Amino acid sequence: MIRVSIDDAPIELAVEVAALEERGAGGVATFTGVVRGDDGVTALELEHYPGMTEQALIALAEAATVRWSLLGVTIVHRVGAMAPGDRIVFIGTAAEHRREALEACAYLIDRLKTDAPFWKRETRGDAASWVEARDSDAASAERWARD
Amino acid sequence: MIRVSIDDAPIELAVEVAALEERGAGGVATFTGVVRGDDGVTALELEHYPGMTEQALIALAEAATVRWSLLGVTIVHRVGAMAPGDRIVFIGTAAEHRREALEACAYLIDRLKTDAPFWKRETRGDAASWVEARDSDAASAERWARD
Amino acid sequence: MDLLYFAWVRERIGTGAEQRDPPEAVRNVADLIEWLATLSPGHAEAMREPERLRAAIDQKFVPLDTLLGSAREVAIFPPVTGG
Amino acid sequence: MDLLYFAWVRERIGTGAEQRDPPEAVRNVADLIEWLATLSPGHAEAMREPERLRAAIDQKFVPLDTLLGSAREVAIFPPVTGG
Repeated sequence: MIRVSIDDAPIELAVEVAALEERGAGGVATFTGVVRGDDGVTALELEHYPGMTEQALIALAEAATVRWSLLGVTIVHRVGAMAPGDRIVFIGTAAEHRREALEACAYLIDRLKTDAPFWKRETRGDAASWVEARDSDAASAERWARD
Repeated sequence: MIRVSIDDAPIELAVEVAALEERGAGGVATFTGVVRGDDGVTALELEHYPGMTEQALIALAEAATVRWSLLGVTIVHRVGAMAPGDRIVFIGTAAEHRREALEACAYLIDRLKTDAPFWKRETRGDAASWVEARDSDAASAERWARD
Repeated sequence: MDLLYFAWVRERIGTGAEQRDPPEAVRNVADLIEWLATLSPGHAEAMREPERLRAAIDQKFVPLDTLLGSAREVAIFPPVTGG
Repeated sequence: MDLLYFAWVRERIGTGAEQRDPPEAVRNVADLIEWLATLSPGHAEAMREPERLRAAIDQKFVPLDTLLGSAREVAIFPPVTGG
């Protein structure tokens, strides 16, 4: 019921959702991150830490299944070269009850932002720069900390 | 940027998501409700209030765009005869920031459950019965009430 | 006045739509439900438990104590169960 | 010890992986960063601002004051920016 994939091929959203729907759940929640081109970004390169990345995503998915009653969890992250409009990340959760699917989906994308070893480099025309981590991401992840 | 559809044809999830992704957003959140067959349900019939239903869904979508900064909102509800595994409802939101997309998506499905004139009739073998509204749905919708 | 019925309300009455002219004494939706219950055994069965009924006036949900005023279309139905 | 570098740390050092044997005095990750800075101008540039660096020991994120112990693989990188 946990599926984790790190791949340089485009993310096949319809295939991922169909697999979650087949878990027999009443509800499927998804979040898809898309490369934006509105601030002049012409290309995006995603670096990751092979070996550690997959472990980190599996640990995240397992943490979600401990916390919520889920029938399926899918985390797909693209790596390598991407263009505006491409999907970077897909999170999908299937559950009997919508609240569980929705909360787990929000949890997974918040935690993925701080707990998985990926680094983005944006290219604008001739200039490339590494994306800076945002304090707001740490705050969003912290929101899910257990008391 | 608001799309509302009430139709007896199957919900085309990939088409709906692609349209939201084209809004140029950084993130797309979705919730899909699926007919469950695990408690013996063999068929589901969805009745609605033509005319009022579309108004109610547009009003919901507009309320979400007032409350969150959204680039796209899609609400598709199927009506008529369905079978286990079929999609009943699709909610999709596109936003620059993931938090807005995720919260608006959760809001829309919670409010749709109490604020839109749909009625479900389940068939189990030879017996049909109207689904009873759940107190938990009213509580979930209330969660979003403004102070 | 156009009356619309949905789900088991419609089934018990035997029709989804009818035109009726309630008497002057029928001021709000609760009065209307009480009056409709007198029209036929089917109506009586449908209106038997007003606490299980909800209503819309001119396609907006309203509480049962809402005055009918110049309502053109009143719908009576069980609590909604979509999504 | 296998050392891995990512993102601009990798770029400044000029390689993504190397083997090094730090001296005894290097007890924790912060010590390691300080020592690595002495190895080359590229290392110095990469390690210049330790507060902008993060680390993993044997593929688990750790704070910079974590003791190296019997670490086989240590990775040094900027804060992550996936998703």
